[in-house]
Amino acid sequence: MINSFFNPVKELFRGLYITAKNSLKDNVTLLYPEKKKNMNKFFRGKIQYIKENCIKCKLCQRVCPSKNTIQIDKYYSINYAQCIFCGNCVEYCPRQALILTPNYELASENKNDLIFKEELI
Amino acid sequence: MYLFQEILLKYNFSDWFIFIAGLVFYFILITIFIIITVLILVLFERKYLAMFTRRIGPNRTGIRGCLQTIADSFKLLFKENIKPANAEQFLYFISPLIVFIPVILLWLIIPFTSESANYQSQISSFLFLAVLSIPVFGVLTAGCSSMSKYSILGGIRSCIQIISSEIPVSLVLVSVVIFTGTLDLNNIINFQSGIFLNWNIFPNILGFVIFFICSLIMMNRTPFDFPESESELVAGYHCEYSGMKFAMLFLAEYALTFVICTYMTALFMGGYNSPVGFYLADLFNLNNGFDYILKNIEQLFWISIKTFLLIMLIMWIRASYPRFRFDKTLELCWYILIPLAVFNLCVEIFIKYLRGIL
Amino acid sequence: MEKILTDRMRINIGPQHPSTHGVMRMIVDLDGETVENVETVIGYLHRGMEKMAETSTYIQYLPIVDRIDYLSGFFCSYAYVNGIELLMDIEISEKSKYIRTITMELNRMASHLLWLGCFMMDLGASSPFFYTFIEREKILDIFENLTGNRMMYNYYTFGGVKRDIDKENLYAIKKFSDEFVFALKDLEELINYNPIFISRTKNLGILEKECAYAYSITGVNLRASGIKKDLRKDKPYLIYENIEFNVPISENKDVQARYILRIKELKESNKIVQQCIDWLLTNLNNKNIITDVKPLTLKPEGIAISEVESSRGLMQCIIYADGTLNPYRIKWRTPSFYNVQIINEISKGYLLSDLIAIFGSLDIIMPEVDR
Amino acid sequence: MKIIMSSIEKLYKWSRLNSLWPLTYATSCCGIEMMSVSASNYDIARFGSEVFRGSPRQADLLIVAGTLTLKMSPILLRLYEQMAEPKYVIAMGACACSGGMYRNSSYSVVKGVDTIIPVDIYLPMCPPKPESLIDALIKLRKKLNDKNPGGRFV
Amino acid sequence: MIKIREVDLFENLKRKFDIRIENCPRMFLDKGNELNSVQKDMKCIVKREYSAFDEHLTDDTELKCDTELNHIKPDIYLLRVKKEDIRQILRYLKNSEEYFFERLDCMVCCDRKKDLEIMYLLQSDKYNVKCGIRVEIDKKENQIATVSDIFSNANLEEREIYDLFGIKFINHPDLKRIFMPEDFVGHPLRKDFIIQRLN
Repeated sequence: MINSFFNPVKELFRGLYITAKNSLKDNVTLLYPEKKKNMNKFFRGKIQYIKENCIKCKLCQRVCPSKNTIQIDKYYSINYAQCIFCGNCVEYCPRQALILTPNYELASENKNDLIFKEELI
Repeated sequence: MYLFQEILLKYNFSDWFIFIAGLVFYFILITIFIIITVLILVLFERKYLAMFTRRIGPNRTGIRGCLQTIADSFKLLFKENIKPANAEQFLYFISPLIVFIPVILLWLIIPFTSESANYQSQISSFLFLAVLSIPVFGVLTAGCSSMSKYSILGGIRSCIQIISSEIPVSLVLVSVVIFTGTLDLNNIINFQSGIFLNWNIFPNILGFVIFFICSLIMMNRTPFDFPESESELVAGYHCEYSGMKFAMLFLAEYALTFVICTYMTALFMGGYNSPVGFYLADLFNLNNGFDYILKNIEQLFWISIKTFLLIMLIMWIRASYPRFRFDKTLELCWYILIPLAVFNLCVEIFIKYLRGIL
Repeated sequence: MEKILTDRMRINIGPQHPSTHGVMRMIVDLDGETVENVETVIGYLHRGMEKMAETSTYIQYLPIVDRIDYLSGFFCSYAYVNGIELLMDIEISEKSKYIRTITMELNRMASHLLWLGCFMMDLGASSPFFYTFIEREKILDIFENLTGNRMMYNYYTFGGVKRDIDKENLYAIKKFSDEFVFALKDLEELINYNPIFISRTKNLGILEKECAYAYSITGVNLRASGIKKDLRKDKPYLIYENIEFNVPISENKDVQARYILRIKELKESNKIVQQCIDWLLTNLNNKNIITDVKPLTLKPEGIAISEVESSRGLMQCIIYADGTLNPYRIKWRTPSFYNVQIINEISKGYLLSDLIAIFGSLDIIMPEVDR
Repeated sequence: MKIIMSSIEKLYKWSRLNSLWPLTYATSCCGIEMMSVSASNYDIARFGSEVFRGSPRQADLLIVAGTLTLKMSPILLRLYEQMAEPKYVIAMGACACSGGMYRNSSYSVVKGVDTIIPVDIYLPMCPPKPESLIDALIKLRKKLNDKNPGGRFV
Repeated sequence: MIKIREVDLFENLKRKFDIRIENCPRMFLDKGNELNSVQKDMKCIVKREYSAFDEHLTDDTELKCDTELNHIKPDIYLLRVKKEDIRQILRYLKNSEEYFFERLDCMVCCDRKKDLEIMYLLQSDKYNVKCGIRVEIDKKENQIATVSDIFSNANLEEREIYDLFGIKFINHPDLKRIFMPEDFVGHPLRKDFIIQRLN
């Protein structure tokens, strides 16, 4: 009966010991604004459109899960507010006209600078 | 307070005016002192908990985040205070005051230094307990008047909890009073002067443990923080409050923590006696009244160091334990703590008798 | 003393509540503090995944599949991709099988870790939440270097895997799984025998065997009631035959049993990951990770039922394909949809704070329930 | 008199910036990213917004994390109205910005949160990385610093 | 390993109710790989063409011929059952100790243009066998008896099918919408439901 009383008390102190042991380890926070993690080349950040090697085959528009983020008529426009950055278009584009950039700071105050538009002659 | 009244005597005001001016001055002094300690306490808690979980606490404001709680309180000051439609306006408005004013009164009773200007009274330790039970009504009215189911449950829970934890506390107080012989806090502290071996905690270790657990219940700290437990009742009794009223409730809770810790140090760990028996100020023994202030400052230093040690222990517990179940706490109070307190009472009487013989 | 007649209080733990993981409304009839009846209202996160399948082609639906159960994205994409492979009779290479198993087991560990953090936050302890998230961030960093995104992977395709695991990733996984053993030991010491935790979770929310069968509960909640049923052992898919691991079960069917089982499953997954790493490290050089299937013009037909043992239970993806580019109908059998129904059964007569503990122990997340 | 008013205004802006208390509102995948922001690897406590208030009365930053469906929109509206006056909204994730991939093919998803409540900062990417959420918070603080404080001291 | 019984699992079930076996798993039939009669008549897989790239199924895409999808992977039993005696069959399959299908995995409803079709996926742990029971319901009077008292997990399942397909279940405890708000008109997962531009 005795250790049925002292056992829980021992466990309580063990809990305190664990939190103390963890407090001695160094902290793991990434100081974001000053130090940034470097992304490898597979990271799916902002999608960049290169006009030169685009042959306007509209395959990227057909492969994109959210149906009309990429519109190709007089303009080539990508609507970043709607894009889910899944990388399908970059993968299936035959001419590598779209590349992935490791830029993820895309927050903005108004919606229309989230839409990328480029003149297609 | 008495110091201020002597200065007033020189300008020969009428005596009832001196009495009231003294009280008002001391009241303002104490509220400023409370607000400063509470701001430091809130910031200390966030940094201290951050240290436990291997992250950095607030460090954007001030040099290393020291002005963080000042920013919080000013923001709460400027916020719009909302009056919920179906809440009873008068009770809704008055209850933060009912919670906050007694906490300030509690500070008047605690003797911070031997010649401190607190309210000297023969039964100050008992008076402390009496005033401590007034915030219960504030919490209850705050909960029930804001008409949301969560705050009603929170209000009822916290008032049951505080009432059921006051009985073991008073029993332990009786055991301490029997041991020291007086009800007055100053005399209790003088009884414990000398090296730290004759503090009250060593003959009365069981009493200290019971008092510590009950104070955790009274302060709504972590193993027993039922009223504002995030996961169950969304925000407990201060669910409907915003802006200044919420700030008052928030400050009252932290001030209560600090006051109960000072009360514990006064009862068990020799309030302002230095652990090594003599004061640094005696060495200088300058006799032009300056050593009198130096002695007070050192005593103030000792009592705040001991309270901070206790608060660090409480916050350490907050970082590492889940929450009790509500009926288990009541069970703990009624079935375990009260018999233990009575047993502790008998042990104290026996030790007192033994000490009497030797 | 006969029971005091108190009137019922109807409180609803609304959609926006810290402890309902996601958005679910529980209308609870309280008699004082004990729970009389719990009625769950779901549907606040219904995004119409099944209707989207009918209007999008097989490739378009591939990234959407991760969002069905965002804590274990690999399981959903495996269920979908395996269904198509069954229909088209595609055989996948040995290496991609190993890559799929290792990513799925790591994903199971990440989802169990998140569950542990949130469960302890429900019970009131705040520091385990941070410790589990430190471990979880390590797994998410590995996934980010491997697939490009922390939670939405889009990494499996029909017939294999999109990218090969290179050397740094493998060493990162090896380093993680070695350190994980000690970190888990710390967590267990902090929580397992804590008397407050034991008093909060002992014989609470008892789930009987008949009730588990009646509501077709699967996964850890079933194994906590003593029924040894795990798809990885009954119908071994991928490479679970030649990997030795055991499936923990326990008899005392309460909240604590579910907690202990999930901790043991974390250890098992860690063992599986270590065995996979040894095999992958030995043959780094064989590169055939994808069989050449022309995904753009995929035209399967027939009905496919592909099953996978996800971290929450048995997940089935039933595909009606009619030989065109769009699937005719896709039905997702998600385990949480069935775990939600038993809350009313097992939480009668307990207190309000116990209801939160029981709901936390069932490991339910809302996108799986509402699809 | 001018100096006092401008110093009060500066103090008001500074205090509002540094203690944005977010509301625990997390529906789907972005909610998990919001939780990992408040965890210890990407610490939001550094910006003073570590206190996640449960009830909308005391919160002043509403991070709409996750998809907003038809059934949930009246509840979000009520939450927004219950919040005290100087309140700000971050639309986190593609589903909150513009309905995301459910915009054209789902019958029960509201096409963007700005059809219901005014939004201060739009944050695309699905789900946005914890760093991009902290970047959104920094941009919100910059925005509050420049424009007039609003609320009572207009 | 439990002994797998002889070829036709549903011998006496066929005597009680008139059912049509649509798919018999080959692993039972490969006795000297001659296909028995049941296997032969199932081989009718019918093609279906319509243009895949239009975004939404506009209602004027009339179908050349309806789908007779019963080529199922992995091989499980598929039975075609009449709508009236669905309850007796399920109760018989669950309680008779010979079959012991005591777990209803899920109920899959599919809108096949000419009629609605529900597939009950049953699983028996004792004999480690899976079977699917398919029922047709024509669109005019879309009613079927509920099975929520036999398998209690069918309760929410049937409410979901009512919500998304509009099939009414007779004497179901509380038939209400679960996914869509109460005042939502129409049943989304039907083929003739067009996603309006609601914004």
